[in-house]
Amino acid sequence: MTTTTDMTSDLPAPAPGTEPVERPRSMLRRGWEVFSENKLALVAVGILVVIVGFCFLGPLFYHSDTTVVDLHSVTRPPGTGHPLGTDNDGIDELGKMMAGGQISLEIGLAAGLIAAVVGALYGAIAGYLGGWIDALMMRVIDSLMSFPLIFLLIYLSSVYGKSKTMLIMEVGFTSWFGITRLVRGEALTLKVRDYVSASRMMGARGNRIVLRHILPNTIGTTIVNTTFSIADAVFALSTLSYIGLGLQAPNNDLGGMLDIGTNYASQGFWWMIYPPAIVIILIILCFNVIGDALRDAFETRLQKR
Amino acid sequence: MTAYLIRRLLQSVVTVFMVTVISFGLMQLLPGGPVRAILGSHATPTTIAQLTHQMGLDRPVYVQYWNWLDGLLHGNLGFDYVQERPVSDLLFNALGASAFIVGAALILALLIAVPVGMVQAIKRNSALDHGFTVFSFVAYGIPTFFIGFLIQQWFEDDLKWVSVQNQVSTFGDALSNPEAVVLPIVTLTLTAVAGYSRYMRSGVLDQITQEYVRTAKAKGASSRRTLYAHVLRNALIPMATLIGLSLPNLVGGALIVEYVFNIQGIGLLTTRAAQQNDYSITLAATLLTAVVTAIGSLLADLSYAVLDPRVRLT
Amino acid sequence: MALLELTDVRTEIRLKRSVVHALDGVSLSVDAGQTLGIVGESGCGKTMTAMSIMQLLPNGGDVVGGQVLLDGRDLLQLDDAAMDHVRGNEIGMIFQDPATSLNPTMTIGKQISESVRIHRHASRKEAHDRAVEALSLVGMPSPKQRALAYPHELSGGMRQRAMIAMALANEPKLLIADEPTTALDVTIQKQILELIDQLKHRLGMAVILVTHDLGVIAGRADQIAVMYAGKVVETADTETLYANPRHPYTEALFASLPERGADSGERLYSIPGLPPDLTRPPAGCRFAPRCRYATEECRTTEPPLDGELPEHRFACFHPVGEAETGAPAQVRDTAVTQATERTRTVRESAGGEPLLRVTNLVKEYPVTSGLLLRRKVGAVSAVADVSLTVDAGETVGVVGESGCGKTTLGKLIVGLEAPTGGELLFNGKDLTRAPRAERRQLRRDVQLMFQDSYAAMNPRMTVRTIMREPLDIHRIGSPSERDKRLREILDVVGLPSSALERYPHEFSGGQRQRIGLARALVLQPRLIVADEPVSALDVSIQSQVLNLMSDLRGEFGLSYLFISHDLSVVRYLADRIGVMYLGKLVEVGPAESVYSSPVHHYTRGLLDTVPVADPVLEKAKSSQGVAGELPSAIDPPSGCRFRTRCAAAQDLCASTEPPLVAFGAGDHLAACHFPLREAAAAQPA
Amino acid sequence: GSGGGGSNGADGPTGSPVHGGVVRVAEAPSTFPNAIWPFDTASQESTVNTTQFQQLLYRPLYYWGLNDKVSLDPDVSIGQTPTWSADGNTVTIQLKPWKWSNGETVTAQDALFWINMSAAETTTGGNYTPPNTAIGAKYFPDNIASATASGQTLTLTLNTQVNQTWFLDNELSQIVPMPLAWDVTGAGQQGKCATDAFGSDAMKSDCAADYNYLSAASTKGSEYLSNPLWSVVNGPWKLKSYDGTSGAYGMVPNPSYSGPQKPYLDEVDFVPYTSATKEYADLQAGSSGANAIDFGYLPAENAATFNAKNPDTGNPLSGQGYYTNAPTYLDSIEYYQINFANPTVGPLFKQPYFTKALQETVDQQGMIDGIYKGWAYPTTGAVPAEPAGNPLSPKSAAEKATYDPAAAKQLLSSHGWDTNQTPAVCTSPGTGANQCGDGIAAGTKAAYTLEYPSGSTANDTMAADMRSDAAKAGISINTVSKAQNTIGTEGVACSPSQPAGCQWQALLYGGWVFNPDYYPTGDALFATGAGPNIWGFSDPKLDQLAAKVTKSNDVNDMYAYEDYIANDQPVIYIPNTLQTNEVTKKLHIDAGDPFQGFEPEYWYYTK
Ligand SMILES: Nc1ncnc2c1ncn2[C@@H]1O[C@H](COP(=O)(O)OP(=O)(O)OP(=O)(O)O)[C@@H](O)[C@H]1O
Ligand SMILES: Nc1ncnc2c1ncn2[C@@H]1O[C@H](COP(=O)(O)OP(=O)(O)OP(=O)(O)O)[C@@H](O)[C@H]1O
Ligand SMILES: [Mg+2]
Ligand SMILES: [Mg+2]
Ligand code: NI
Repeated sequence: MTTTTDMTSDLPAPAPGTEPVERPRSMLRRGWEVFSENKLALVAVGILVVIVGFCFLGPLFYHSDTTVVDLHSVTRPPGTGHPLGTDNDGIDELGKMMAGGQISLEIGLAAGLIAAVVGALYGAIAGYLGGWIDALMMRVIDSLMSFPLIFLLIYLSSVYGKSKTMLIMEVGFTSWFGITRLVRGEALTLKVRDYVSASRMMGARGNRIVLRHILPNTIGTTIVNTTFSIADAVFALSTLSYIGLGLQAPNNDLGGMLDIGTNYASQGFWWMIYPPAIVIILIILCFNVIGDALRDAFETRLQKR
Repeated sequence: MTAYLIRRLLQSVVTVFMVTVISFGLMQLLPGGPVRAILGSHATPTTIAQLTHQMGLDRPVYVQYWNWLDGLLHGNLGFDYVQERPVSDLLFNALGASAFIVGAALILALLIAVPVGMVQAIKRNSALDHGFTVFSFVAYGIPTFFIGFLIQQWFEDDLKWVSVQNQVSTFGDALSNPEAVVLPIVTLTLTAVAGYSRYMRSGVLDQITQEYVRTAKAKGASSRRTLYAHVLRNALIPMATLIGLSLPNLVGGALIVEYVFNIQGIGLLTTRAAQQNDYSITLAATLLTAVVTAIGSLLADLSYAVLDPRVRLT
Repeated sequence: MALLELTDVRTEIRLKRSVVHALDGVSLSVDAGQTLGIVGESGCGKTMTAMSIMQLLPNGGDVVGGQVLLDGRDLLQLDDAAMDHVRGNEIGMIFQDPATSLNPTMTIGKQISESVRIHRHASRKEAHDRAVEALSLVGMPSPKQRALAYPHELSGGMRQRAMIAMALANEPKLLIADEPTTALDVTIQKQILELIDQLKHRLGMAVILVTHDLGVIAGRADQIAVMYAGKVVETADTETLYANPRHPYTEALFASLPERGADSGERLYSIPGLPPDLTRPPAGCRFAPRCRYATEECRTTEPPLDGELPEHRFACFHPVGEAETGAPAQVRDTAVTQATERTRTVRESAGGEPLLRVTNLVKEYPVTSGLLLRRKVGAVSAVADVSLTVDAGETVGVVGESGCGKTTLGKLIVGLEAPTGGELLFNGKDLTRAPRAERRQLRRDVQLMFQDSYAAMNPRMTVRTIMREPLDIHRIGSPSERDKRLREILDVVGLPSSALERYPHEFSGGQRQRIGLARALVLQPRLIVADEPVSALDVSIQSQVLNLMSDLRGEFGLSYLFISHDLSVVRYLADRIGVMYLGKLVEVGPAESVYSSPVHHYTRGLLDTVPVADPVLEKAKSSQGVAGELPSAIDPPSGCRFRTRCAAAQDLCASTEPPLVAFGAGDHLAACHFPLREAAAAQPA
Repeated sequence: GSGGGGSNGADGPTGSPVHGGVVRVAEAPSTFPNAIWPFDTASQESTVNTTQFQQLLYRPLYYWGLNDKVSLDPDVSIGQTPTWSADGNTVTIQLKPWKWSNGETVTAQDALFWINMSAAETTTGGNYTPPNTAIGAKYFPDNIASATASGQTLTLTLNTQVNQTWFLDNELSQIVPMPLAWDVTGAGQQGKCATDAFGSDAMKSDCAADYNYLSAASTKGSEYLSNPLWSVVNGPWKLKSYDGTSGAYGMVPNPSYSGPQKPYLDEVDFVPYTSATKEYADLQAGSSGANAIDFGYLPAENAATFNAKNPDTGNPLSGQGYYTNAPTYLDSIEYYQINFANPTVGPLFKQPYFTKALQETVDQQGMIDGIYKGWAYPTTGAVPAEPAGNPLSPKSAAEKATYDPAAAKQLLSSHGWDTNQTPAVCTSPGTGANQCGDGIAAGTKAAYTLEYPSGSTANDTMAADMRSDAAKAGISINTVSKAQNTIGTEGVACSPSQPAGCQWQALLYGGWVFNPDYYPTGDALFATGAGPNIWGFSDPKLDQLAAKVTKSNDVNDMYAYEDYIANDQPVIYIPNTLQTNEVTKKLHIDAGDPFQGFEPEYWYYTK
């Protein structure tokens, strides 16, 4: 160091440069700490892991054919050979739940992710551009949000079909508006943050600002709301299936199983109703609880503890 | 404030306009075009050409849109070629029951959720709070149709508290057959209470940590007074916008309870039409509900403006 | 017996996993009609002291020991209802930020009368009348109408007046003011402090004035308690404390003040390190880790709060200053005042083209209205016809009240905003009209240093990415060269290169400000526009940054445009000073000249307004500073914009705008029709 | 069934009838009438439209169903027994002087109005079968040379030899007299269809003008009550309310009904449901509520195992005040249609070995036991085995439904299919005995799409079972559920002249109730080009045999047709289901007639 930058006087003071740059817990660590304090969220993660394992790994251990109808063993109560009984097609309920859960999860996750990507980008761009374009883009969102989701979904699925890919697109299409709004709101405040000004002053262009500065800082919002939109997607999908506008047989998701099961309610065939219902409720519940905990974690991120 | 009101009004005019544009777009995007969708896959080229001309679909898009919009403004929602009836006939018939259910559920839900959320916030982290939190999470996590199913099972089939055999389709029907609509309303209310009470809870919590609350206490106001005179009002104001935002959800929920409880409202009509690939009804119903919810949010926003003095200057 | 007496008060805040020992044995007392000042760095427990008295601690907070005697009654023993009766009735309190401390959906009249209704059981009408009365007491203009206004309809100053009216509505015996002016402008600060003073005399109450500003307290307090890390480290009457601080912490605080170094040109002292973490307070003297006199004893044993005289007590084994005998204090040369000579820069270019020439710069922000088509209905005149030069190696300070256009001027210069009119010549080339490539090049030579470096750094990026961004954008050098450059610069600003891998939130405020400066330096600019670079910092850290800026100026031949509302800071660093008022540059000239013999009434007022950390000077001030509030920039007053607040204003001021004319030697210019001193004979071109 | 019906104990209470009361009838899920004019197009021709709606208002010339047998009920018919001229070329019919509700008498002119209309509207009329010139077969009205009306006397001269039973059962049975008030071409614009000479050119255009107006008005549900056209009725009932949105409608007695058996009840309301589950839920609420369903149906999944002796055995709703009456054996066959003319899969279906294999994979008995709990019986051929009264040949009487996927698989592999994969793939194209057959290229997959009505768990299971069982033989069925209406509109005729209608591959829409073709000759169903034969089935030999039945009075000709079609596979047969009714215990209803009609005029509450 040159003398001019020597900030120490002749007094016995430690040089500021050697001040302990103490390394506090990293942001992720701190987020995780907040998250993990939430016992409920941990339980939710656990349950979700179990459900995912059940649906995706279960079939490796528990073999059952979910395509062969056996009319000689329909609606059997749980017992040997069929731990959860059979359905009206004589198909093993446990095996069917694994398959149904798989589809529900796959569509839910895929749709949630589509929503996240589209929503965050749209929101960040609208917020960044501002002015007329933003106003226009947001009016589009406003009007899309005026449509009750399920009406829109019903229309889309009846028009564009009920295959797995189409359902992913359809559910995905209807679930990004919320994320967009929030991200756009954040983008509006982020774009006037000093660090964006700093970047602009250094000559950065719009794409750099959106991609490097605005989007990364909305990641918390995006992640939190993706979690919620996954829950919503699973919810919407099950509803759609329940009213017969979801996946078509023989691909049944959990909602479709409930559709069938509830027809047998008065017969007391509980095994056709409650097991799939519980799985679907748990999936939605867990994603919601996790989203809630994530929100807490992200919000307290910069809070001094 | 008038400036705000007018701006908000215009904003929602734009929104409603967009709603029509989107609906029109959806109609245009029907695979094979609207005519084929109406006539079905087996239509012959001549009948297609005929109907295309009859419906004016051979004209430029903006003319079509204009004609269509003009029709809308005159209450003409198109013609349903499956049921061979004007769509508006079908829709307006079914609107009453839905409106009744949504309205009743909204009011009930608020009456329950506001005090519940408040108590939760005040008794934060108490057993009561945790209990309600669990309740709202669960109520939020159970698909509406399943809540409806359970309620039907318990109250109608097992406990036999109500027996619902009436066909309800108009507002008057709903009013004169409370038994027929009580369970659907309870179902819808349950789902709405879950959302509202959480919002109210966090609203109150937000306000409680505000500095003006500290000021009120520094004035010597008791906890009660602080709560009622200061916190509550400020926490309630944002609820107004929430109501607006939640309207589409509520209307969507109504569709499901109508389906489950066989209420001849607009939701059931839509579902049935969709099952029959009767696009004109589905689309018109979707459009109609969107417009109604857009107007609903407008009203909610306006009430927000009336409630919050800060809005008046902007 | 004192009106209020705190004995050994201990306050803890229970967090999820730890306990903050916010107050650790605080003992204080205030007499009726007296003002007790509490000062200290941020986080030292000032607010907690106030809140412990009021028993309005945050969630998890609890007074775990000691006594708070008000008129001999221990407040800690009272039940809720009884305490409610004390609050607002016997003790009134005002808070830092009047914007958030008032209920936004209730008229201020209602909020004031609520206090009256609670304690006096008055009728609605009586309470309202009392509220209006209280509002007029605090000098609220047209109190009857204002009582019906909502907080957002009032200016900051008026809101704080309303707060005071609320606190005083029941004529309490004690008023606690927690940083009552921190959120306000200097001119308003002065008015509010005056008001509190007046009311204290009028109502004969005791006041506890909490502040971090040694200047504010100097002219207002009778007694002062200096706090550090949850303890009172020194307490004395104001004159004694300022003249003869005994605790090294107090001494260091004074030594950090830029006004102390401004005239002498000395380097400022800065206290190393950070205050301790109060969840694990160190044993012994809490200041020991940062204290230059600390010995082993200090680190193990807690010094008692004691002193030669009971009126002046301090908690230190190695007191500085003069041991007192009761005779008037003699100021002794302490180690601090012997600080090394500050490196004064030499101005390179006398004559010739200045580095930056701003000519008739205008910036107006359109004010829009209308429904869908937003029509322009007016303009905020943020910067109006400002002309200014910055020579190479020169530091030009810009001061003025909040909203006068300082930041806008800075933004215009660095190119964050496009000017509405005027010229910006950098090195003789027009910054706004130069061809794109050249403009990019020129821009590299002008960098901005932000007020809040933390806000200016993307929290999701490491310091490396943040600092490299300008190099990346301008594609300078290879990646390894870029890294090398970063390390060099970090070295220059005194940070280890390990800092590169860290995130902004892992640094202290002072360190962040250094990183901000380092980033500005990465492109090797010639001019740095520094917008309030130290106003968010505690004095001790502020001095570090000021020292660093001053050092770099010499090393890199930098020029600064230094923007601040704090005259003492500007004075410390600047060679020349420009004073802005409502978008206009009303006076500009060499620092000494502007300070010692201001020409413009506004400059004079501003100088009088700024509190100086010297009780003698401060109490001697007679002027009221600048009266009134800053008019709206949307429709600025005609002619001289200052005329609405100027005592010397005449008709001429309303009709004709005064030009900038030279006063005296050098380039001291001012725009005033009725200047405080005569204009120079020859006017510069 | 009319007349002596009701003797069966399972018909409910036997107390003496009470006059008055309202009966609420549950409609099948999402099924309700949508055409009021008793001149239906092919797609309007459904039991819901004709027998549950139009026939309550407009009585046909001849009314079938006596004592629950396939038999004409002369009392309830407007027409007296027809008298034939000796040469068998002229038939004379006397109409009873019944009254229309507007006071006019039902005359021969009214019947001629219908005949003229059907002669003019051959392309739109749902019952029309075009003449088959190759085999010299002609059907109504092409087999009429002249038709004249005079007062109450209708005289028809034929231009061909006919089987008189067949002519009465299948041709005259179609005629529904229409009031002259309908002879209009617009509101208040008199038409001439009723009065034009039969077969004249004027008749064609005049009737077309009437048709356009009437057929449009017939589907305007919102105007059923307001449009004066539909207030003129001659049946025992008249329309009280109709809601085209929900499908609810109500009937009240027609005071001017001239026939026997005037209604006891004050009103019959038909209540729409979107799902059987909801209907069942309402039944569970009990029969005593103010808005209780008095006549509902038990969804298959809720039924107890069928006990033919006492259908009420195990009735889950006994406690709710309902009894189950003896089920009606409809005069029907159940099947799903396979599209012979579909360009993709038509060639497959044209191979008799393939359709036989397909039929072998249908486990009718499994479905009857597993899905319907015995409330069904197998369809064994083109002539219903139940109810009594059908001309069954000894061979077809002995026919049993078989289920043998292994045999089916064998059939395919022996015809050049690689059945080691599903779908099986044709590896040996050609027309030889062990080759895939005409029109099937190498690599063709044994796969097609079957659309079936949604909303019923039983249907879902049946489709799943057929898919699953067919896969065992290497045939891949893609099952798709759609609303009944959708399937109805999709399943329009497919023929070379109407290629647009050939999109669908297989449809489960519903079987065939032999009404008004009460004599199950198949000419109105399986003959080439027959109106209902939208699936392009065409077998020249079969056409000949069927045509012969229409001409000869010899029952052996009928047997020859039956035995031939038994080895043919015009459709894929599935079980005939028995509807499980749930009837309020106080309500007497006799077993429904075999033609799926509702005859609420026979219903009454007992004391
Ligand atoms: N709500 C709280 N929860 C936890 N710790 C708190 C809380 N409020 C204050 N503290 C801690 O208590 C200590 C004293 O804080 P206090 O607010 O009294 O400081 P201060 O001197 O008023 O500082 P400032 O000048 O920043 O207002 C600090 O260490 C602070 O971190
Ligand atoms: N983007 C903007 N749009 C409209 N008006 C603006 C904008 N930025 C600043 N202004 C207005 O311009 C005037 C000058 O603002 P500026 O921020 O330059 O003041 P300042 O002197 O930096 O104040 P402070 O001390 O509060 O930072 C103010 O009246 C402000 O309201
Ligand atoms: Mg504080
Ligand atoms: Mg500024
Ligand atoms: Ni009978």
